[in-house]
Amino acid sequence: MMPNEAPHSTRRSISFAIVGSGGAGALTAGAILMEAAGKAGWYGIMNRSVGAQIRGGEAAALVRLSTRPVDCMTGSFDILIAIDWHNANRFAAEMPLAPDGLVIGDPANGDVPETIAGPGVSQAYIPFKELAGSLAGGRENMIAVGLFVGLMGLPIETVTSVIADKLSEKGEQAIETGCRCVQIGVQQAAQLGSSFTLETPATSQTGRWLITGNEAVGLGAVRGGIRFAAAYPITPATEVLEWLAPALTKVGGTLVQAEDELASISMAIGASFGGRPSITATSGPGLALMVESLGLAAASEIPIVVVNVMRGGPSTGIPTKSEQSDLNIAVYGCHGDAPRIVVAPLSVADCLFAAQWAVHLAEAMQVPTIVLSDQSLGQAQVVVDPPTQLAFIARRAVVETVEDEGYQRYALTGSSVSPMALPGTTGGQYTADGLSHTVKGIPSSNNLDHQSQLDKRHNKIAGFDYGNHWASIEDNGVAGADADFTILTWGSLTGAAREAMATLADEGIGVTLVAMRLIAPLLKDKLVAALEGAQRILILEQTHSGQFRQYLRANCDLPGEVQHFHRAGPQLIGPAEICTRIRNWRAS
Amino acid sequence: MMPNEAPHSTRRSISFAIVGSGGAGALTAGAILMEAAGKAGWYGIMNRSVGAQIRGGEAAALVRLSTRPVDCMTGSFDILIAIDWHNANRFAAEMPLAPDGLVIGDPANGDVPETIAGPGVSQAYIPFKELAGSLAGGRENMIAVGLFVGLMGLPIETVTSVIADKLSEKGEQAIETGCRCVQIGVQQAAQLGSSFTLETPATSQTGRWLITGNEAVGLGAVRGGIRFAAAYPITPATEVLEWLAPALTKVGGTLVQAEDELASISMAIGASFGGRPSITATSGPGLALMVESLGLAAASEIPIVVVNVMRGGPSTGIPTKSEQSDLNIAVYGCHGDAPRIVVAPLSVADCLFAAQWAVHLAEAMQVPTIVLSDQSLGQAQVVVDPPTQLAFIARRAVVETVEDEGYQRYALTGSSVSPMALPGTTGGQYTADGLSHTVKGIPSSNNLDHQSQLDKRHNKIAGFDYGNHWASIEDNGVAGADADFTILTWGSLTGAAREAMATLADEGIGVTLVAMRLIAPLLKDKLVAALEGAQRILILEQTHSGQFRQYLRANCDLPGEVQHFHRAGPQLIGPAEICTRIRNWRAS
Amino acid sequence: MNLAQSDTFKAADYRSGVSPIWCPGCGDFHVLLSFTKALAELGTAPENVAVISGIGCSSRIPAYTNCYGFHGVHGRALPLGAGLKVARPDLTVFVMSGDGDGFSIGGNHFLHACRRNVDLTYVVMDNQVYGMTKGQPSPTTEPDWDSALSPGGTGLRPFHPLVIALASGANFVAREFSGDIKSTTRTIVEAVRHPGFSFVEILSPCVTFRPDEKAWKNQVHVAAVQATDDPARAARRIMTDDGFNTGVLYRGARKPYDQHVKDSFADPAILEPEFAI
Amino acid sequence: MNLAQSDTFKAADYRSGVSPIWCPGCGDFHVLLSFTKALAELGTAPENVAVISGIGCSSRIPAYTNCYGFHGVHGRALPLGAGLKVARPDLTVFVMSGDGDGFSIGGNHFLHACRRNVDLTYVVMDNQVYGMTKGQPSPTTEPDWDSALSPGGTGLRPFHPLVIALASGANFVAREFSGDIKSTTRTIVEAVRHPGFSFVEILSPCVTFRPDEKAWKNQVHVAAVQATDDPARAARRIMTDDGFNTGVLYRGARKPYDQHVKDSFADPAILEPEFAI
Ligand SMILES: Cc1ncc(C[n+]2csc(CCOP(=O)(O)OP(=O)(O)O)c2C)c(N)n1
Ligand SMILES: Cc1ncc(C[n+]2csc(CCOP(=O)(O)OP(=O)(O)O)c2C)c(N)n1
Ligand code: SF4
Ligand code: SF4
Ligand SMILES: [Mg+2]
Ligand SMILES: [Mg+2]
Repeated sequence: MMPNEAPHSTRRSISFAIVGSGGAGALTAGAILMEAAGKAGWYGIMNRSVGAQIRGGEAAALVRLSTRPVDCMTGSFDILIAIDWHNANRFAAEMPLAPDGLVIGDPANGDVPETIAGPGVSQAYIPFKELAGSLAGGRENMIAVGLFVGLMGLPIETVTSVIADKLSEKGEQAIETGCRCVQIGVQQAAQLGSSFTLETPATSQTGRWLITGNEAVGLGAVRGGIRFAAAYPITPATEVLEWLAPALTKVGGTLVQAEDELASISMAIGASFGGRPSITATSGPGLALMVESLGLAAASEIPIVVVNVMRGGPSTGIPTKSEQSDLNIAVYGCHGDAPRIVVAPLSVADCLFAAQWAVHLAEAMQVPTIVLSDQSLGQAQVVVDPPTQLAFIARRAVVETVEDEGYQRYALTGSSVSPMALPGTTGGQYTADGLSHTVKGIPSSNNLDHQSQLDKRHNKIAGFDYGNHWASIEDNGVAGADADFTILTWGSLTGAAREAMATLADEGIGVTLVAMRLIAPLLKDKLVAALEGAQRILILEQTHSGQFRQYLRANCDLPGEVQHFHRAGPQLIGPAEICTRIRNWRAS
Repeated sequence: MMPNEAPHSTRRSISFAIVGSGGAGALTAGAILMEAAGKAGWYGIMNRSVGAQIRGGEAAALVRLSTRPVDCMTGSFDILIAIDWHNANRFAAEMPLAPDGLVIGDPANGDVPETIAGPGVSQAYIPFKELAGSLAGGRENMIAVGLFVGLMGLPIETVTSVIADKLSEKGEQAIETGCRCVQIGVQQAAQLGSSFTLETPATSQTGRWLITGNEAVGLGAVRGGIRFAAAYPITPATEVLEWLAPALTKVGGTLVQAEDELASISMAIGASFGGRPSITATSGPGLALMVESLGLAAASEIPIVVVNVMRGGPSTGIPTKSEQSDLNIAVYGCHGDAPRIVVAPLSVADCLFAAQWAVHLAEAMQVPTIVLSDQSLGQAQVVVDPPTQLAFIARRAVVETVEDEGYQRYALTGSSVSPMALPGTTGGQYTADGLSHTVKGIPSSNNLDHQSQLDKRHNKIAGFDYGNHWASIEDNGVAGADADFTILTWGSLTGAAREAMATLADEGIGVTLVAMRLIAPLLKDKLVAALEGAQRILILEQTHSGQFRQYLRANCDLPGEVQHFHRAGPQLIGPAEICTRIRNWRAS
Repeated sequence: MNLAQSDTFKAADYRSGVSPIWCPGCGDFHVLLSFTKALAELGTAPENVAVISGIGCSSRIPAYTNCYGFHGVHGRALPLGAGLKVARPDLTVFVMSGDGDGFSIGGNHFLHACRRNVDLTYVVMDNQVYGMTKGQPSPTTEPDWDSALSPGGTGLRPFHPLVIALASGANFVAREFSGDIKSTTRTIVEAVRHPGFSFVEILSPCVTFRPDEKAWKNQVHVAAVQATDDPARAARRIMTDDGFNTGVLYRGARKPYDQHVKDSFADPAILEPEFAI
Repeated sequence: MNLAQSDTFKAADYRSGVSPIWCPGCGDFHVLLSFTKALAELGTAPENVAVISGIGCSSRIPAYTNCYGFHGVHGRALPLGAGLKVARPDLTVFVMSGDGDGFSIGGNHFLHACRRNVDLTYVVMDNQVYGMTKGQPSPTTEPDWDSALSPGGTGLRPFHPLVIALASGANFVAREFSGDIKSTTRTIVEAVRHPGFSFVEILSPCVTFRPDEKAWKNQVHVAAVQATDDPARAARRIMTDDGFNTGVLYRGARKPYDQHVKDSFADPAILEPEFAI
């Protein structure tokens, strides 16, 4: 069944996947297409999926291009090109084809596996291997690039220039061969015909950015004022650290590689005690090791930022896949009452905002702050408009000079934030302490000292003005009686919720979104106000036990009817499922 | 104002304190009185309070004797004897005197400090130093013992025999001098007269036990089947470990001293993997270090028991004082969804029950189990009736023989508990893993494997039959319309609640108690049933932020009106305060 | 499969059906081979062997064996193994992990395991890199090895596992190269037979992130001097070696840890008299 | 109190008004004295000195000084101090803790601090016991020391801090006795002046839980041989010493860690071009 005669209409968004075994270059192909599309004026998002093999296993690039900014995949794919079928079954579950989708294989590799070819899905065969073999140094993945270029109607010059750039180190010959392969692919596509042409982007505006969530966290942190990082690598957070290492050196800061997470968080606390805004990044197992010192930072009131890029849990779990199940440990995971800030980015691009805001909050309140990103944000790459400059910069209350002997490091002030003396300040000497202490920091087991310092640490957070950044509150433009659904979610599921809302808008179903960026403290009054009048609230989260729902419930009553859509990773809750939920609810 | 002419009525319960600076022997005096009273048929409880000084600082023994079993101090003291007044102010806050109380000082040390002598409190002066000095080797604390013996009417022969026992190593002379001092004290008491005579105990039954909460935890654990312990000392949990060390050796087990808590919990997991029921004990900072491996135990389904004796937090906090603020980390402190069991003893004596039950639960469900004791239980010593034998013993489902190659370590069974193959069992070989895994334990990032194993780990706990041990549900015998208060609490505050209920019963105020022993999982249905019809619920907890209340709220709705009485340590919520709360509520 | 019936075992009897996630050419394949050969030579039934690991490419090894295995968390393999051996002295216990797992996050347990001298064998597959997390410097990495996390190199003096083992009291210390199956097999056998804590460092190339390590096969050489039982002498010798000496370097005679859980237990009632008054 | 005005400082200028919780006679009083004397000799203003510690009796020392202090959590003093020094190279940084804090729970950071060679001075008050938790064996405790937690003794070989320091790459290694104020003061001064990571172990008796250690004052003796700059030689010497040699045992010349935070910063905008397409 060749899609030769398919009607030639354009699409606002196309999702495609390219898969192959190790070394086949599927990921490179995806990267070339993303960058070219971005240069040519489209937006995009790309995820990678790799097998258990450290190297040499199967790999897939999952790409979505659109005329408008996109925050998530759609959940199904329009086109899938397989350079080979190794581990097709694993991919089948991860990348279902749309009902009118197209799958392309190499006839040399046999038929499209049944798990992949669903009903209604078109199939086509292109002899990648043979075609690549026809050129010295020819590569199958480049033929695939050409196929996509042809099918979607990307401008070939842009693709060529990206290839020239990417292969510049490999020399003229490699570039030429690459471009030839692309041309061959384009020709093949022309023979197939296409119902997958992308709409022309509104403006052919230049200057877009190509950035991953982990890089965006790093940049946001440095913009916010971070100058010291301590590192212990862990999937899927390592890229935050690897990006920060040279970046900090460039701006005059530094990154230290620590022996473990106990050391990395301690180094960050030490550096921050010295007055330098400090960060570390980790994932669940590392965060678990950090909670003791997180409590120290809370008690001694030393600001630090800990980025936690969540993966499947518990324990070692599924290191390469996403989940939102570190909410509990982030919010509750200290012994004693140790209030802290927890901030979650709402999209890949929002990673920058969230991280920069986190630095600002940590420093303003002298409190440990956790950025709860996850694998689906951190390791995804997007084409976005360049982010604007934000006003959030580290502004810590410090004492400049001390006149008398009365300096109180932990003074009880109106804001409950006490100006900090940095080492080197004459007369400001004090000892930071995790023991219960007096206003001067002197150890005390006195009842009133304990109470008043606990109050202080609670109040400085509870009384802070978080502006309207605590959540993103959005509607889908459908007015009137139908606007009776509210999606209440947090972090990375925001993209799927937005996508679902757009779809439901087309059906005339009004949906309001409350996507929480500030997880702790939970601003109960603001949340209740935002939900006022909500009839039906759908809570969305990617955890097995429903941690987010429990956390909300612990703090406030939700109005109206509440449904709860939650599940563990690795299968992300997608826009289509959300739509189905809401449609069914509406019908019930 | 000498209490010479006070009416000579007896009391069911007397609380007293004896204070002195380091070396004064206040703690020894308290211990002698406790043991003697216990031998003579009374019940009792004793706490210690020491200053910040490691040694040589002020110390106080806080004792309560009664004709009935007692689970807590009353909150105020009938008699206070001060060998000296060092740091009187600190003690003033900790040991307020009852309105008709008596304070006795040494005239050589000056007047009773104002902070101690409240209105209505009687004062008396005894020249301890001078009297002790009149005997070679005479000790002031022994004079104080004699005073108490005289005032309360303890049988002097019992006291003498306890002294003979305690000083047996110091020789005949020391014993004789000690007894002489006691006699002098008794004579002094006679001159004072007394309104503090203890009621004669109902039976002069012998065979009572003298035991601390930390020892009771140890004994309960060994009775439950624990044969391996790993140790890293920390206040106030060290005594659990120090008791276990020789005890385990005696029964054929062993205790290993580890280099840190990361090692201690790991050793316990390793030993349990080998089939030996295993334990470790710690306090907040140590538990914080253990949460990563707690998650491993949850994911790999290896039973272990972790005793956490809570102290003031966060961070190093107040190591020697009690608080209930590790509830959050115990319940929520793992990355990912890692369900576990959390059990809290309801009294010093219940430490044995809770620990033994914890071993049973851990082993039956192959799940990490936390015993949440606290300093006020662990370091208190009680005189109690010998505990009965309990049926809870470690009974782990193991496979004895494996016939084919199909052994599934993580098989999905009806109970969701999978029989474990212990090393040495032919054909049962498998690899325990913290990675998401298949039923055979093979690493898998497959969606369905992840989900089904998460379900299993949730279900085995949710579906278990905890009998009626999940809580102690009690009333105070007041029937009818007035029985409209319910106290909902957990762990160590149970004693104060019971005491308050007894007082309120005398006033005709009916109170029901729901004291939760099983903290996680929260048996929502049972709790809701227990609270059915409750009009006014008073939630009691010793935390600053109200962790217990939040936890309840996260899981279920409470009926009726709810009030919440909570505060951080170190000042424990006492029976009198609870009574006041309830009386005021009733009056409002 | 009732292996206890057979008298002798072949290396293959110690392999499970699980296929390794290792990259083709990874040195750890050789370690697995030597390890199973050593087990065959020792003749211990697979069910009486436990293989305990942490996290890393190397730490995946337990599942590839047909022994009891525990793939624990990162850095904690040694205390897992010690707890097991103390509780079950009848088992032959191996702890196997990598240079990151063992010397970075797990460094403290290494120190104290050497001191404690529990009778088990610790095999570290040293590839001088964090393989699993895609190529960061480990404690044994050379100071000038360039990587994303440490551009231009860490500048730090490499950690010297053998010296630390000696200084901390390990009872048996050896270095092997994964490519030398015969010698590695023999040394593992010897390590198991030697009482107390035996440490075997195996240089095991990471072909993916340290392709330069393929050259190791030309650099390693059998230790020029005989093993000694004097730790000070062994330390001095190793401190000045080139990092490529192989063979057994030290055999000590310290008494192994001897406080084990027994097989039969007394009634806990014997503990009660102390509480009676 | 604007001390920066004065030219010289007396030891007393480095003392705070907080009174120690230490038992009368505790060796740590002497350490505090030597420490403040050393600071006076160094002449660094108190506000430019930071004293970082963990948890234990010994770790209480920061609050007793008039310097900036950090009383952190148990075992993490070294990374706290390293983070501070890397972020604020202008400060004189001391890390001061005990044998439990430093060698038991903190052992891994000790290894890696020696390797990393950040320019700070690490003082361990070794009393061969956990004082704060009332008398359990520490890694440096003799194997036969009886205690509640290890009845009859641990039976374990004591940890040898100086050897481990040498084996891990510390740049300056010394042992002192707290009772010898003069020598301890001099060695602390020298340790600070020596570049890189300097380690000073001070034998400091715990009079309460180890009253036997009062005899140390008769046992210590100045090192019989001169300090060396050859770690292998130093290691051999120390491995066979009696534990009571005092003085500077090793002075190394390794380059200290040199990646510090600067005083002035570039605009982060310079990082943005890499993202533009
Ligand atoms: C607590 C924790 N921190 C970090 C990680 C991430 N991590 C997994 S393996 C590894 C390094 C492994 O290096 P090595 O032990 O040398 O093993 P190799 O992969 O080189 O064989 C790291 C840092 C983790 N799993 N857990
Ligand atoms: C994580 C953690 N574990 C255990 C403790 C309990 N603890 C406090 S101090 C200490 C030992 C201190 O020994 P050392 O460092 O030798 O100091 P010393 O008191 O002997 O000077 C321990 C185990 C703690 N505070 N935190
Ligand atoms: S990354 Fe390196 S260590 Fe890991 S499997 Fe591949 S070659 Fe082996
Ligand atoms: S317990 Fe020992 S170390 Fe601690 S203060 Fe007392 S004498 Fe010093
Ligand atoms: Mg490695
Ligand atoms: Mg000590």
